[in-house]
Amino acid sequence: MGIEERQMNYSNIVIDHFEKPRNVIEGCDESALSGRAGSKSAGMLVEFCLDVSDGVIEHAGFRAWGCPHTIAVASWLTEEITGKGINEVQSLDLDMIASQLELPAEKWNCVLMAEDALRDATKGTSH
Amino acid sequence: MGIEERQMNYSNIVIDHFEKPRNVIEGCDESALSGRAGSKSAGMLVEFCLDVSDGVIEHAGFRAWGCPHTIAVASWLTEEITGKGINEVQSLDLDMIASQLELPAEKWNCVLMAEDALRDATKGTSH
Amino acid sequence: MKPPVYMDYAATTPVDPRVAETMMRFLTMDGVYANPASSSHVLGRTARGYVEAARNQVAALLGATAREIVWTSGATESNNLAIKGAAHFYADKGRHIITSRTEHKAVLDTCKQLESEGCEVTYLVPVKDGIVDPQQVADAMRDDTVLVSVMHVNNEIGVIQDVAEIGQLCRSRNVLFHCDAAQSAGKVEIDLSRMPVDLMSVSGHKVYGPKGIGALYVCNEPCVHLQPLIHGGGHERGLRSGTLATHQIAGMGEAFRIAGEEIDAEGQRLRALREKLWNGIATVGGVQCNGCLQTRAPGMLNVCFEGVEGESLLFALRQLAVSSGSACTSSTNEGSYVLRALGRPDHLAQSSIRMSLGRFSTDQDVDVAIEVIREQVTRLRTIAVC
Amino acid sequence: MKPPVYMDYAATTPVDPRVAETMMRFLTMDGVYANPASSSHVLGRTARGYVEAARNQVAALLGATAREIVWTSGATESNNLAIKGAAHFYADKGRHIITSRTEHKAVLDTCKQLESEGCEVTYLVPVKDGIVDPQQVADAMRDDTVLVSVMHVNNEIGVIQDVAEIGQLCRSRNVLFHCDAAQSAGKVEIDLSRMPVDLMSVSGHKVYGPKGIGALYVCNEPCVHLQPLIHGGGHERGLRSGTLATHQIAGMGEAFRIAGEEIDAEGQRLRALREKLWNGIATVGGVQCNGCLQTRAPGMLNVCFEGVEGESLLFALRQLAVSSGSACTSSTNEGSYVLRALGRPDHLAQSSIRMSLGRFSTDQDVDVAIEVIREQVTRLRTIAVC
Ligand SMILES: Cc1ncc(COP(=O)(O)O)c(C=O)c1O
Ligand SMILES: Cc1ncc(COP(=O)(O)O)c(C=O)c1O
Repeated sequence: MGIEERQMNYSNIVIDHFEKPRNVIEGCDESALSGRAGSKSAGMLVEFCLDVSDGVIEHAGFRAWGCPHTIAVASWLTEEITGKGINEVQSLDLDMIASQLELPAEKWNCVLMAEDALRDATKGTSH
Repeated sequence: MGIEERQMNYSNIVIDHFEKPRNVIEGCDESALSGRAGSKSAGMLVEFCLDVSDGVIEHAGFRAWGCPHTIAVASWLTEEITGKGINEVQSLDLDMIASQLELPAEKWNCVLMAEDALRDATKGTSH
Repeated sequence: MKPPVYMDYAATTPVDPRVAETMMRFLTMDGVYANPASSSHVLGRTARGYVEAARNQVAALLGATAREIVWTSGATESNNLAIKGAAHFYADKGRHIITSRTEHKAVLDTCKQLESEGCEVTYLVPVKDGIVDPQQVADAMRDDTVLVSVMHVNNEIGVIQDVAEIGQLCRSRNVLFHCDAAQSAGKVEIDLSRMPVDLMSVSGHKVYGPKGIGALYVCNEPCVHLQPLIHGGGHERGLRSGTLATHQIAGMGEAFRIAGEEIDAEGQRLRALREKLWNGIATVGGVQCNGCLQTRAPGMLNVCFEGVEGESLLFALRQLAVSSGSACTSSTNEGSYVLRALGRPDHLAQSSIRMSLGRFSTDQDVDVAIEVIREQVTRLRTIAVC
Repeated sequence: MKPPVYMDYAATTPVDPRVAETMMRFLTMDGVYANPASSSHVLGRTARGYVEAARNQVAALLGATAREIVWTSGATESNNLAIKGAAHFYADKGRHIITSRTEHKAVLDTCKQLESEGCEVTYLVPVKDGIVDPQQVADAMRDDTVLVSVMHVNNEIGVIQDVAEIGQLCRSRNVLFHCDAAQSAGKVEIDLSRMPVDLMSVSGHKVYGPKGIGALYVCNEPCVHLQPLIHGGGHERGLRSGTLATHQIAGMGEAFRIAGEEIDAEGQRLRALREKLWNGIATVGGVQCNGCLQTRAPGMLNVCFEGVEGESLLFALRQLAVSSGSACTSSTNEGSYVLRALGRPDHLAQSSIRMSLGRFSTDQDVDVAIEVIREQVTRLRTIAVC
């Protein structure tokens, strides 16, 4: 009897970003915008680092401690927001992100946490 | 895996007498001594019929309703007592009978019942 | 010594070869051996999938939904879980239980235990043929009645109770109804989507599945609650903890699937075999059939022979593997309590034998049985004094 | 996808091929399929013989006598039977129970149930390495203490409790002692002829036997009484009713026989494999072993990795079938209650994995595990923010 992969909670896109996370950073330059949200006791911790020029994100990087979805959401967002204006980032469509990554309902808080971290990074900027 | 006959409560001698009971009678002549003991509600019923001449049992027959041990004990006794004097019958060695027939302890009452039936058959005779 | 002809399918059945093959695939290193509770790896999740597939198979035969099926170690446990579980959970509602004198010991002994805990139990005496009249149940009901437990097919005499009628009655009085269907599942049609039953016990090994696995149907609509019997880990939605025995469950699932597929054809075949057996035996004279001949499970026949004693009969018939009374009680020597409840005098109850035919019974088996019985009953009667 | 390397022998074991072969001989029409309770025919009596032979095999491994072994559906049921059975039977003597926080859920949930019935339970917190100090037990004892339940080998961290010492203490205070030995039987030496234990739970499927079968040792001298959990028919001297599952019992018997034969050599082999695994993993840094490294069952290792999150770790290691916490609780997402009881902070408890090696584990399995763990833990740490 073959071993079949049964109902895993991980979509292909989550697995892809978990296995090959994009734009992982080691630290954040003084000149960049950085923000974080969450804590280990909350089960996840996300940090973004944005190189911004003229209100446009030229490069986005992240680090994250959390479940595969947390890592995948943060990784996916770094690609998504590069080239976007900061004000666009402040009004992300969370539902869209969750459905793009095929998150199970109980994992939507990963998106919220990532959003909080982005807000934290951009909080000093005008809008 | 072979089917093995496991610990049966029936000795070979009991099986032999149960399968081929000796001296089964249909009824009892007026001239013979007849006696019975037990009842269906007691679980066994034994009847003996003895042809006696000069105090000696010339022929013994039985009928019995009961477990295989009851039938075997009665059958075995008809052989055992043939040729014996009536007074010998009145002092049978019950332990000996039980051990000859390899009766399990809980079946000794079969011997007692048979003895009662024999006593009943010979009760009118002097001793 | 040649093995006897097996006529004790009501005590247990051999496992169907298809079931045995299924079971084998869940045992060793090259099979699905992981713990279905091990959700942390794919091997565990795979095992879990098979458990759920089997749950569907069992539900399908009963006309239930998968989530209404709780795995247990057999119908004995199912009966205990159903009766104690309901009595304990609904203790505030009342402490009165109604059952019948001809239930299986797993029901009767459970009720006895509850009596020792302060419950009151009414034991109905079935009418002559072994059938409980629904009116008897109605008459016994009180304001504090919480549960009625009446079996479907009786394990000794094979008669079929009017479960639909009794269920209807219970529902209309808002009383829970448990039915022990260990002897009927896969043999007599059951459709819980139309029968108002709250709790139903079934077993694997009466249907060519493995021993040591069973299930309890727990109705979801209306929703029935139970206090669990076995705690720890919260398996089976908290109703029955313990590692799920994947090979046992898959085996029972396959067995129930096969039974459902073959129920009609097999029922017809067994009814014919039983008719032939009964007609053949009856010619010896002084034979009575215990329980109603019409309303009975296909392969079951229970007869008593006048003028012969029970133990001698059984030994004389040792070429046939038959049972005197229920398998569960035949290790004691007393006459069957079921037959005594039907009013048979002790010596007749005690000279009864249950012959139960099943999937591997042949026409030739029946021929042998008729011949042996005629010969031996006649022989024993010759020896017997009245 | 290639099946992962199985390192979850503490959750369950595959059945040994010799056991599977034994089991097969009790299933189908050409095997010993009859009901062991069917004493009315030779097929049933034969089945009974094998049940008793298996009872001897289980008793032999434990240093017990056959009549002290009661068959159950697994260690979960054994634990329930032992603890509830004793608490109910000896309720007049007292209502206080002592156990530990790191017991299996089958013990803890059973105790919780008894609390809801009015018992009082003291939950000892083991000292740092997961060991219960017998002095803790002594200090917790009261005049109304009826039962102490402390496991032998812990199912999550593998540490071995000082059962002999605790047993001695209980006996001297005239308190019953139950020990859950599901994880130790066949792996760590047990000799009940010398250890003062009143009740001991064991399971088939932790020892290369089938799932769904277990046993409870009930000490005969001094004689321990229990109120049964499952009523009906009076099997197992009234302590556990229900049709005996011959194939399961014979399988467990054979499994225990093999385990006894190989316990020393296999223990040595597994200890060496585990040492190698631990040494290999430790080189990645930031690794802690949960529970005492010295006093532990041969194949068990539980480690936590600093700086990585539990779910990601488990998924990154999906090439290995390992467990986070006990199999029974890993379907919930909370950190292991056992590790929390040992004082591990939540995020560390949660990044723990249990690797349990067994009979079919190879040197190569360990090599794969070391490589995968080093690679993935390093990778996850690169992504992680602190
Ligand atoms: C009517 C009935 N109920 C319950 C049982 C017990 O089932 P199990 O053997 O699965 O425990 C049986 C059979 O023994 C039975 O015939
Ligand atoms: C220590 C311990 N006790 C009890 C059990 C439950 O045993 P079973 O799976 O046989 O019900 C297990 C395993 O699940 C265990 O590890």
